[in-house]
Formats: sequence, structure tokens, C-alpha cells
Amino acid sequence: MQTKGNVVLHVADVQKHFGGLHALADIDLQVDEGKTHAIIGPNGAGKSTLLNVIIGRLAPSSGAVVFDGTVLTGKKPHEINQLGVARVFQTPEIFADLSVLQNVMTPAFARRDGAFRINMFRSVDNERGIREEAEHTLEDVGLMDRRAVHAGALSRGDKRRLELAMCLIQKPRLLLLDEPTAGMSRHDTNTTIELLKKIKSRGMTKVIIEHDMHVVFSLADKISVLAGGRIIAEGLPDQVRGDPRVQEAYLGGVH
Amino acid sequence: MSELKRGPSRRHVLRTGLAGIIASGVAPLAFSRGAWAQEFCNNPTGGTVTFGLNLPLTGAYAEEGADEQKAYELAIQHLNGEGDGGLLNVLKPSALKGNGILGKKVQYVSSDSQTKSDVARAGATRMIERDGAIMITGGSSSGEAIAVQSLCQELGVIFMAGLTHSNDTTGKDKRRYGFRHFFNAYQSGIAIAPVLAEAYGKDRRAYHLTADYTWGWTQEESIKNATEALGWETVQAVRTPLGAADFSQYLTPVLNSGADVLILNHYGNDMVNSLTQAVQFGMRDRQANGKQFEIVVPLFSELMAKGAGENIKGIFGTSNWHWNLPDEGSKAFTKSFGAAYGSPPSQAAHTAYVQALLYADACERAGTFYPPEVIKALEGFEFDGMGNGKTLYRAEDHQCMKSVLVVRGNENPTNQFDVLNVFKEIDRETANYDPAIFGGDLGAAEPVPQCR
Amino acid sequence: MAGIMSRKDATLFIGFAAVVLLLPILAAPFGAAYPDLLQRFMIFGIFAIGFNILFGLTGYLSFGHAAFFGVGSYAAMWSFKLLSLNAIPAILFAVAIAGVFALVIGYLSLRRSGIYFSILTLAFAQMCYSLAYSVLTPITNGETGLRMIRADPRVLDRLFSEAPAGVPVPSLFGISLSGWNGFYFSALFLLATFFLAMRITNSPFGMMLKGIKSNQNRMNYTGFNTRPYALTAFVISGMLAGLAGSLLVVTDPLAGAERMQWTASGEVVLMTILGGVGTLVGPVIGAWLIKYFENIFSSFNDNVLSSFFGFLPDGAREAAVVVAGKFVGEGWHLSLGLLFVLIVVFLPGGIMEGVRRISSAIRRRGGGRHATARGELSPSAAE
Amino acid sequence: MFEVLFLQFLNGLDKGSAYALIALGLTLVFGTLGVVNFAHGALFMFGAFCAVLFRQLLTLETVTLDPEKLSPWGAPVEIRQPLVQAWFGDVGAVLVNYSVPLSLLLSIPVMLIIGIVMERGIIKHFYKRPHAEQILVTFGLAIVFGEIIKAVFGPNPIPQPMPTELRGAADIGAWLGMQPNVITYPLWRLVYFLFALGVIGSVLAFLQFTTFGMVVRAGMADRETVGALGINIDRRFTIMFGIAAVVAGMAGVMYTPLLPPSYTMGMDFLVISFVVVVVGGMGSLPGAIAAGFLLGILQSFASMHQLKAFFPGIDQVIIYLVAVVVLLVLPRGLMGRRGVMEA
Repeated sequence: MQTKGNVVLHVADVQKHFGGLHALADIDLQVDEGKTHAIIGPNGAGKSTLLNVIIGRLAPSSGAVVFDGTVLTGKKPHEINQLGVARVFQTPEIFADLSVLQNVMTPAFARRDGAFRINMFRSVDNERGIREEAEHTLEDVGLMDRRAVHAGALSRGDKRRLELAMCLIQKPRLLLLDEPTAGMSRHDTNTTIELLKKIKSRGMTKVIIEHDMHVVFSLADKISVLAGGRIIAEGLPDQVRGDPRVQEAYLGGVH
Repeated sequence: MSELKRGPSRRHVLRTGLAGIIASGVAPLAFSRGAWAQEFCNNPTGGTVTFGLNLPLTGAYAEEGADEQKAYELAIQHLNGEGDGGLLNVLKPSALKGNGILGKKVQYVSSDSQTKSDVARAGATRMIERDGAIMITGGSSSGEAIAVQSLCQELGVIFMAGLTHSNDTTGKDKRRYGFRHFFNAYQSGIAIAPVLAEAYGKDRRAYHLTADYTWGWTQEESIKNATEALGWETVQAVRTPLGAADFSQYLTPVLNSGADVLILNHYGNDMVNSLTQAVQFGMRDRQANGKQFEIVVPLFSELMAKGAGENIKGIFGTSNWHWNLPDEGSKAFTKSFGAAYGSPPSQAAHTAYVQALLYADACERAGTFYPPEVIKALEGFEFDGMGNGKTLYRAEDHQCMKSVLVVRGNENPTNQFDVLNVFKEIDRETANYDPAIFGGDLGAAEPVPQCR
Repeated sequence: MAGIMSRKDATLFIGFAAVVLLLPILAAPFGAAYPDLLQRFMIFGIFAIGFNILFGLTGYLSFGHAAFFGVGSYAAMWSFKLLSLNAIPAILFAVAIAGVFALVIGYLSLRRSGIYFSILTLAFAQMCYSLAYSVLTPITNGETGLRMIRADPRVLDRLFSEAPAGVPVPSLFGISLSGWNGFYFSALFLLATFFLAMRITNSPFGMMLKGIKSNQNRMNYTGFNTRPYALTAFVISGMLAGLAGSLLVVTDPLAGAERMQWTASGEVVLMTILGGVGTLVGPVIGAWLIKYFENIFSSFNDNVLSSFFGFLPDGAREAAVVVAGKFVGEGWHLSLGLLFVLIVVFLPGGIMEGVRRISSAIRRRGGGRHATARGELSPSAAE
Repeated sequence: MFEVLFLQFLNGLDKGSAYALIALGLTLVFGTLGVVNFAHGALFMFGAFCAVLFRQLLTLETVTLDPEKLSPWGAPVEIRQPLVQAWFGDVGAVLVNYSVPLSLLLSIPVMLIIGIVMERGIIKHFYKRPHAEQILVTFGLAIVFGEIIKAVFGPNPIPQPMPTELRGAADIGAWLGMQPNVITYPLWRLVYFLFALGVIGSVLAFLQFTTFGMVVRAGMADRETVGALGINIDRRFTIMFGIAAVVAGMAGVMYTPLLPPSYTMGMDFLVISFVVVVVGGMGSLPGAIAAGFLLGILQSFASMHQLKAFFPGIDQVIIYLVAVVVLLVLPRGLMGRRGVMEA
């Protein structure tokens, strides 16, 4: 176990231009081990761009993203995942054609067998350990009773739970959540927040990108506020809440 | 490591009874022939004998397949003593009695070969294994004919080839069990070259467009050799893909190549399309080297001529047979076919009909269906009265030696069937050649392989 | 079987094996019980199962699988010509060569997905076909097809004996493989292929492949390197196509170029969809159905029809023959086309969906609770 | 050598226009409806047989039998009297002469009806279905269509003469002031080239400048949004399918003098048209047109024997080789959009 305050993810002086447009400017972020770090900001602030830079989908124009001493820039998604970074998407990305249980078992195989292994001579039925682990994880997120259902048939909220379960079973060191409650009903949002709170205690580092304040303030340990491609404020939730620049950015962003 | 064994067949074909409606349609199954009675493949023990017709019923040659099928049906009627008897009356010598073959009524089964060698083999195998065909006949390409012929050799069943023009069929791929009535590319060359020299002069420069597969190559080679022997020069021979549809990219280079004759070694739809397009390129209105530019299609049939429409007018080519030949045999066949189907027969129909009759006659003369005896009866058999004059089934390569026709597209057709004129009949002696030049090995007739 | 496969799978396998081995009796009422067609049932069954491992599991639709089939045929034939008439080296050689082709073509084609992948595979296969038909004639014997002749070297055989007289035929240590022997020989390979497909489908590897089909993006972010997975599936299915191609040469010793044409690639796609994509049995049924149409429907000429309708009075019989003649014999293509349209409109999951619907209807009538007792590991329950 | 290369280039443009025209219809259907239409070649064939039918109607004859004279096959000799000429005299002869271009008029309503019936009857149910099923159903339709044509018109190709004035070759070299009789090219192919450009131009202009076209283009980009605007996009898409059928049919009509139509021509054009569309990039109209010309020109040059001497068989595979190279270098063809037909 690393000591408290150890930096797991470091976004170091990242710039990103699209042509002449500065999407990100001088972003410097440090995410501490075991903390839930929220990045908020109005629409168009550059949140998605930042996330895409972190997970390697976009290459930064300058600067680097370092995860636990490894530079993520230029790595493929599966390599980043194998380093211990899991991701939750804005619209849940699940295997709609597979059963809920299979959905959760699949990531477990990725953790156990690595990025590629031809394990075609064992039956999935005989993978007791992985199956039990998956069932345990489903209990955790409250989907155990739906384990035999086609994942495509789940409600939006349940799909989000499923996606979370798929990330949790990998026991990632860093979990990235991209607007986990976007497009959800109040009820689904609340249950998702409850779930996130429940797993908060597990020592997993989390980065949440969100613009719903309610979600952010109930979960985050630390908040960075992004506006116009820059970080305009950073600190504990209470500090950020009272910061006039944040108020302005949000109000200005609305107009 | 094992070879097909001779001896009493252990043929374990499960001939279950007619357990279903569908099978009841496939009558030949019904004869529960005892395996012990069979000393060769599909020895007919009942009152009937079955021909297996392998015909292209779908795909680009469907019209020829349909015409062949009509001819076979007609031949079978005539063999069984129905209809007007057709060529039974004019075949000389003839052992045919008009009561089937060796007293057994003739019937047939058919299969769609799709002009693909794989499918043709599957169809032939079915007709032999399941339907008990004593003989396989038909087809519309050399690939098919050679593939089926070698299968028939393996199974010990006689194959009477339909349309196949490649030298290989009775050349390097000849088989003891395969017989060809149709003429070949080499004979086309011998036949057409003097006519071309006479009509177009000996100082000509030829450009070949050749279908890029085995038949095309043998045709190109035969025509090239025959014309060069007469003093023609070959400017260029360009291969074109099978089924190219648009030949324009091969035709443009012809224009300024210095050639004054275009020779199209194409068949079927390829020929229809390349000729149509060549004419549109103005090749027949062109002057080159101070001469009229000409197009030659070494092999064509009336069905292709119909497809090419007026583009065929005045074009020289060769044919195996044509319905307006004046001899008794041709007249009898044309009449009998026309009466049955309302149109004159094509050369495909003629060769199919003749092959069926020749096989039946050979069985009668041999007095048995036992293939080696039938083969002996066919080898070296000389006959007359089937069109094409006196004809010899040559023993060395199983090629029919007979007269070959040089035909020309009719300038003034009087009806829709009158698309070709017989320009010249090249007699058998001229069209003759030494079978040794193509090599090949017939293989043995005996031991008779046992079919599966 | 326990330990290797679940009871459900064992039942399925045993049932399938029973049907396959009893085909000579079961197919008799349909006029299909002769060795050549049943060999083709086996061979194209293998081809379709192999194709389904790629298409059914990963969702990559290859339009060029006939190339591997053809390459397998040529390779096996060359083994017969150069090495030995024994089928075993020929099959091994064919599978290996087809595997190499699949590796190269798959490696390049899998850089793209969707229809771009399909067209890449189509393009590779069409190049193989065109060249085999024309300029590669020295290797393939072009239009006529590659055959064995007595004069072939066959070095392994010559070590032991002189070239025997007669037509050379493929064999298995001296046992001829034509006719029924060939059928049972191919049947063993079909069963082995079916077993392999079952193992793959039920294995973690198979689950990964299904994951690729379902959501490739999620697979990547879940830590899987999807391309080698897809490539492995591609190579396995290419090797099975090569196996099928070599078996066709073993049972019918001729290798023609047409079997590599795009229509042949299309045929296996149609077999798979017709039977049921992603199911184990479906592709086999699709293969059998299409081969049945091609070989049996096409043989119903007017002669056969009029004896079939023999019970009708004269005028009605002729009318019936004319009408039926449009759909069989030379019109068999029409029936096949209509069948495709009807199946895909009314049974999008192919014939297996029909089977499933019927069986679930029966189950519902017979006291319905079993319907929900599906294993949670196979929600599609397609197997 | 110059004239050879020039002719080859000209010919490549001409071939390219034919490819582009076929690919255009296919892309319209795919781009708007998202349907992979394997029956597109069959629509092309239907168009060609519109020309056949039209000519057969124009050359209807009264047939009287002369029992006195018998043909060699024993049937009474037929005396045929062309009806159209009998009714309209010289006008009739002109009509017959111009039957191919005139049959465009027949093909437009016929193809529109075929297209709309096909879309409403079958295709419509397949918008949301997987592409594999679309392929199966349209391939089945293609077979059925081919067999219908075979049943009605027979399997043999049926030649369609072009108007006498447009037969033979045009001396393009002489037009350009060069030596006569060197650069000549069939007149009808030039007509076809202009026709193809005209149709392509009209379709593009229609999509660009009409409201209908704008809605369809918007629908191509984002179907759901347009649907949400309360615009009945379905009806427009039906009409779009009809238009694509008409484009394919007209291409077929005008192609008949170059290629005597037979029932197999639909399948013959299927593969090449798909290769063109995919090389251009799925759903991209400019891409399809560019790919058509690219493939036409390269195919034309690859067929020269000078080149074939170095690369035997290059003309057989050039189309596929180009497809492979383009797709490996440019992931979505020349102008494809991300995410279209990649899953």
C-alpha cells in the first residue's frame, strides 16, 4: 500500500490544439492515490478532450500524461487498461448481446489472462473462480437477480451498474468516469450515486468528469474546475463551491 | 496407394425403398438391382437403360443446355421407336432397331452442370451413383468435358462429350472412356486458314484477342499456326479475362497496332460482347495497311450469332454442323427437330443427338452394355448419314474425323434462324491430322473400374 | 464426456453425430442417399462451421472464404501428385497452406472492419481466382482443373512400391476413399469440426470473440487486444475451409478454379445465414439445404415431374408439370432465391430460429416453466 | 505511342463513367437508407430489358403462315409484317431506329414503380436489420429477378442495335485537328459518357439545390434528428429508392448497345459496383464517382500488352489490387465517413 498523498495520475502541462483552436491550455493535474477527483466545468470547457487525452485516444500537442510512472500517451486502449485503468463511458458501453453474467466475466478474463490468450480448450462452465467472482460483483451492484438476462434488455440505470461492475471486477487502480449520470432520471441518478458512494471506501482512485453539481459534491474529495480549456480553480469541494470564478464560469457558460 | 479394384463389387449403396414422395419422382431408384448381378457399373438388369444428361441449365450457356436437352429427348424418342425415327433411318451402317437399346427402353436423368467443372462432376457422379446412368453425355465447355471425362474413366462409365472444342479433350487429356463427336480448335485452324487467305489475301497482319484460359490458348495457337503457315503475320496476341463484359480497353490498342485483321478467340457471351464492341469501334469500316480491316471469329454457333445480331454479318468462322446443309442426314434431323420444337436445331443439338445415337448403335453392335466392348465397337467405327459426310471415330484419340464447316454471317437473313451461311465444307481428308501431335494417353479400358 | 463438456453439450454432440452417421438412411426418402452428395454435405458442413467461427462469433463478414477452400484443394492435390496418395499428408499440407494464406490475408484485412473488411477479403479471393484460372495455369491447370496422373512422382509412395497400373485414387493407408468410405471419412472430420466449434463457442476464447462482435470498443477498454483474437478466429476458419477443400479433393480428385469464385464465397455466407448465424447446427443445415437444392432440385426434369404427377388426369398433369417446372430443374435457382427471401423475411435468425420457435411453442403448450430455465451463460440460447 | 495512351485514357474515362453511374445508384440507396442492396445489378438488368421490351413492342409483327411454302424444318414459312411501320410509315422506322434512347422514357416509370414496390414491399422492413440479412434478402431478390427475366426473355443475349446515325467510330483526332483516322472512338460510347455525366450531374444538383434533396442529405447525415423535426423522411426515402432504381435502369438502357443484355448481367455487374462504392467510401457520392473514374482509368491502362508483358495477369486483378491498396492506405476508402459500415 502506498502512502496517502502519493500521486497516481499526473497530467503534466498538457496542451491540445485543433488547428488554431486551443482546446486545452496548460493543464496540470495531479490525482492522489485513493481519492475521488472530480473535473467539472460548463459545456464546451474541454472536459471530454481532457478525458480523451488521458486515455490516449487523443495525443496532446505538448505535455504528457503519466500514470504511476508510465507515460500513457501513445498507448493503445487495451494497454492502458492492462496497466490498471478502467473506464466508464457517458453512454454505457456493454456487450448487449451477452448475458449480464457474461458481461462481468469477460473483464475478469482480461485481468487474469492478459490482453491476448488463446484459451479455447477450457469451458467457461468450468471457470468456477471467475464465475464466483462475477456473481459476487453482481451482488455488489445489485444485479444478481438479472444475471441471465440479455444485457441489451436492461434499463439505462442498470446498464450503468453493469458497466461499473465490469470495471470493478478488474480491481483497477484508477477508474475514469465520464458523466456517469448523464441522461439519467433522478431516480437512476440517485441509485448510481449511492453505488459510487458504496465503492468509494475501497481505496480505488477515481476521476469523475461531470457537470451535474449534485453528483460532484456528494462524491468528490477534490475538484478541478475547467473552463475555456483551462483549470480555473482547484481544491476541496467547499472551497470550490464558494469560489466566485467558478460561479462566473458556470453562469457565463449558461449564456 | 490403393487403386480402384476390380472384381465382384462390394457396392454398399443403401438403396432403401421409395420411402417418400420425393423419391417417387426419381423413378430409376426403384430398381433394386442385386449387387451380385453386376459385373460392371450400372449394368442395366431391368427393362430400361438410363442415360445421364449433364447440361448447363443455368448460367451463361443455358440456351445451349436447353437445346441439347431437346436433342437428347428427341434421340431417346427415336431410339425407343417413337416419333418419325429421325436419323435412325439414314445412319449407315446401323444396328439400331427402334426398340430401345438391346431391347431395353431408353430413359434419362439430367443434371445442371452450370458450366462449372466441379458441379458437372457432382452431377455426373449423382447420375452414376444414385440414378444408375449407364452413360454420361452433354456439356458446353472443354473444362467440363475434360473434368467429367476423367471422372468417367475412374468410374468405368462411358462419356459421350457434347460441346467441347479444345484440342485437349482428345489430345493430352484424352481418355479411353471419353468420345468426342465435335470438332476441335486445331481443325478450325486447318479449315479456316485457306478460306481466310483466299478472301483476305496472304499478306495480312493479325491481332488476336484470346480468352485467358486453356481453351482460348489452344484456339489461339491453332489459328496462329495455321494462318502463319499461309504467310500471315501475328502482330500481337492479347489475353482477356473470362467474362470481361466490356472489352473496350483491349480494343483500343488494336486500332493503331498496324494490324489489319482482328481474330477473336472468344466463345459464348465473351464472343457476343467482344464482337459487338469491336464492330462499334468501327473496325469493319476501317482501312489499315491499305486494306479493308476484317474481323474473324474462329468458332461460333448460331446461338451466339443470334446474340451478336447484325454484327455477325459477313464474319467468317467455323462450325461443326449447320442445319441448312443439303445432305439427307442433316435434312432429316432438321425436319424432325423442327417438327418437334418449331425451330431448327443448333450445332449443340446436333452433336448431342448424334452422340446419343452412336452410343446406342455401338451397344447394339457389341451386343452388350459392357463398356470395354462398347468402346471397341466405337473405336474405328466408320459411318455415314449423320451430316458431315463419311465419319470415322478414330481409335487413337476418340476424335470423330469428318468434314468441318467454314461459315459466314448471313448478310440477308430471311428469318430469325437464318443467321449463318455455310461458306465451304472442308472435307475429312483436309481436316485430318496426326493424333500423335497432341500426345496424351487413353489409358486402359480394362480392368473396368467399379463405380462406388 | 463429463468434465470435457456439459451434459447439454454432450447430448447435442451425440445427437448430431447420430444424425450425421445415419444420414445414408435418413436422407434416403429425399433421394439424397448417395455417397457423392453426402460427402458434399459433410464437406460443406465443415466449410460452413468454419466460416461461422469467424462470422458468427466475431461478426466479421468475409466475402473471400472460397479462396482458402480452393487453396486447400490445390495444396491437397499437389500433395497427391508429389508426395503420396495417402490422404493424411494431403490434408495436413492443405490445412497448413490454407492457414498461411489465411494468416496473410487476415492480417491485412483485419486492419479494417465492417464492409471494408468484406471487400478486402473479396478482393484477395477474386485475385486468387482470376490468377488461378489464367496465368497460374501451370500450378492450377486453369479451366480444366488439377488432376492426378499416373506419371506423377509421388516420392513417398515410390519409396515403398512401383507405380501401380490404373487410375490413381486417394486412399487412407491402402483403403480407397471414394464412395461410402469417403463419406465416413469426411463425416469423422465434420464431427471433429463440430466438436471444435462447440469447444470454441463455450470457451473463454469464444466469449471474447462474441465480445468483439457485440462491442469491440468495450473489448479494447476492457484490456483485450482484439486484433489477434479476430486473427486467430480468421486463421482457424481459413484452416477449416482448407480442410473442407482438401476433403473435396480426397473424395473427388479434381481441383477446379471455380470453387474460388466470389459466388462460392457468397454461397457459404448464404449457407450460414440460412441456417442461423452464430448457432452450432445452423450452418450445417444451411449447407445441406443449398447442396440439396443444387444437386437434387436441379435434376427434376419434366420427365421426372410427369411421373411424380402421374396420379393426375392428363391435362392437369401437364399443367402441374409446367408450373412445377418453373421451380425445379432449370428453375431451381428461382426456388433458392425465393427461399432466401422468405426465410430472411419471416425467420431472420435462419432455420434454427424456426426450430427454436417451434420447440418453444411446444414447450409452452406442454406446461411452460422450462422456458425460463435457460443457462445464464448463453442468453442467445442459439445452440 | 501518344495516340495509344491517349485512347487508353479516353477509354478509361468512358469506363469510369459507366462504373460511376452504377455506383451512384448503389451509394444513393446505401447513403440514404443504410441498406446494402445486392439487387442493384438486377435493377441495372431490368433497365436493360426495358430497352429489349420496348424494341420488341416497336417491332411487333403480324405473322401469317404461308402453307404453300415450307421451311427446311417442315414448318410453314412465316410472312411477317411489322406493325409500327405499317401504321406510321417512315415515322415508325425512325421510332424503331431510335428505340434504345426512346426506351429511356419507358424505363423511367417502370423503374420508379419497381423501385417503390421493392422498397415498400421488402426493403423497408430491413432498415433496422443487420447488414448480413439485407445482403441475404437482396441477393435472393437478385436471383429471383434474374430468373424472371430468363423465364420471359430466354437465356440468350438479345442484341439491341443503336441508332444508325450513332454507329461506328468518331474521328476525335480529326476533330482536334490531328491526323485523321488515328484517334477514333465509338460514337455511342461518347454518347454514353455524356449521358453518364449528365445523370450524375443531375442527381448531384437535385440533392444540392432542391428542398427535397436537402432533407435527404440531412437524413443521410442524421436520420433521427430529421425525423424529430416532423419531416416524413420515410416517404422521401421511398422516393429516393425509386430514383436510385431509375438511375440504375437508365444506365442499363443506355448500355444495351454495348452489351447485348442477358439474364446474367445483373450478377456480372454486382461485384464491380460494390468494389467501386467501397473504394470510394461507403455512402459518399463524390467518393463513388471518383472511385469509378479511378478504377476505369487504371483498368484501361493495365490492359495494355506492354504492361502485361511485365506483370502477367495484371489486367485480371487490377481492380482488386487497387481496392486493397486504397483500403489499406485510406481506412474508409477515398471519401468515406467514420463509423459508416465499419461495424
